[in-house]
Amino acid sequence: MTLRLVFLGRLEDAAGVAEREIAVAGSLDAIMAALEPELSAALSDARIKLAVNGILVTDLASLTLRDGDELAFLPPVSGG
Amino acid sequence: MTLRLVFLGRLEDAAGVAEREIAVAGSLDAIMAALEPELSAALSDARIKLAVNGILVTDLASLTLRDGDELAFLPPVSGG
Amino acid sequence: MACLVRLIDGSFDPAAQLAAFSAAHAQAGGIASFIGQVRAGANEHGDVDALELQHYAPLTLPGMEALAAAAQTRWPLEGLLIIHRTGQMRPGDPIVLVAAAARHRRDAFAAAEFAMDHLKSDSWFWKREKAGGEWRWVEPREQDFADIRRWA
Amino acid sequence: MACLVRLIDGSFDPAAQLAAFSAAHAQAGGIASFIGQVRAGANEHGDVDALELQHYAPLTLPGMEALAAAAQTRWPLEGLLIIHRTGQMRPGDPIVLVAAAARHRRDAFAAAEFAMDHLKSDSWFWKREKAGGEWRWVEPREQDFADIRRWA
Repeated sequence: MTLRLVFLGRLEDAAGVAEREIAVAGSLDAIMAALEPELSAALSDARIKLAVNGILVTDLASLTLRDGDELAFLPPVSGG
Repeated sequence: MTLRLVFLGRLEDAAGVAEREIAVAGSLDAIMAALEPELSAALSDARIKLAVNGILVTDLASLTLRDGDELAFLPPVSGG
Repeated sequence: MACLVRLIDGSFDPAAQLAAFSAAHAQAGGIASFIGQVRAGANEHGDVDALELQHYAPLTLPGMEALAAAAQTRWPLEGLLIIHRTGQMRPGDPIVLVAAAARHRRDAFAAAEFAMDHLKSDSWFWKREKAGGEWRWVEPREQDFADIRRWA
Repeated sequence: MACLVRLIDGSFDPAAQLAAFSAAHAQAGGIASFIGQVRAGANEHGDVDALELQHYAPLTLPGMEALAAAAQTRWPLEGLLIIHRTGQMRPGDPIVLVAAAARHRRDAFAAAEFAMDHLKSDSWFWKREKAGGEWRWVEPREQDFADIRRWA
């Protein structure tokens, strides 16, 4: 299936793009394995949150991904 | 000697005027004795402060008045 | 630090004043402000038609200037603006504008609130309201004294 | 209660917005507000030439609306206004305006400060600055976390 990955803040620099599509089996581990190791490492930082289709994921263990889902990787915010 | 009395806030209503001149001997007691009893009573409220020539009086006992002085009677404030 | 304290008898435009103040303090990260206006509505005697603020010239402006100086001493501010009206006002008219510019947000908020608390209960103003056709002096509120005690 | 939350990509005029908000809340005694602007000056890499705020549409505005709702629940407000910019800005440009109208001054100040603290460290914005010709992401400040813990 195809997923859309969105990289916010400094993760955009790590990814080199703001968004990209990736064709993988539907698990976060599969996504991480398919990405460049430096990017996977950046995305694995414990402070980074994940939203799927605009909903913040609170329980990664029970995450189920579907074709066409948008995954946003959200580093610590720095607003206002 | 002649003193100028200024009545602020609700004391203006008690005095009937915002300001008046009074010719008396130079003590606060002499002023109070020369005023109408209702006004004297209103001015004697412990919460009322006194300024002489624009300077707040902190020690009434050592107050010395001179001809032409302006005495302002200042009830509790209610600003902003 | 630029510090502007004004006591004015005519109307003023708080938004325009605040715009000028913001532009003058571009080096500040933020500006906290408070606009007090004559409340549209009723008191216990009926609809408030007018409000009057009396001051005593020899004390009121010097007192406001001392207040601004105290706020400057207490917080690192880039600028402080205090504008207070006197005279007769109608519902909706602005009474007071306080604005504090600072590099750090909390300093700006604290200074603005400090200035407002002192203008309310420790500055030389006397207020009366006209409601139901009659003028009545407004007594200080206990809440105002409680507010100012926070800064002791 | 009227509550207005806007996320905008273009420039805005905080003073004009505040004037309209004040006029719409004549029944409130006061309006506390905060204007955040791009600080003119230098960071450790040199003069800041530009600032960019990134957001994530599916989360940012809904998060701001939830924040406004939380402030309304917490204080008796007559009105609340939150305007936040995104995109590229220059020194002196306004970033954020928060205004809270309330009958009681302290409620207005508390709500405005609460909203600002949450916009700073608990809202979906990412900031980068261009200084010395190079863009760098700004990390959250420890002070911002300390600020928000006050409301827990």
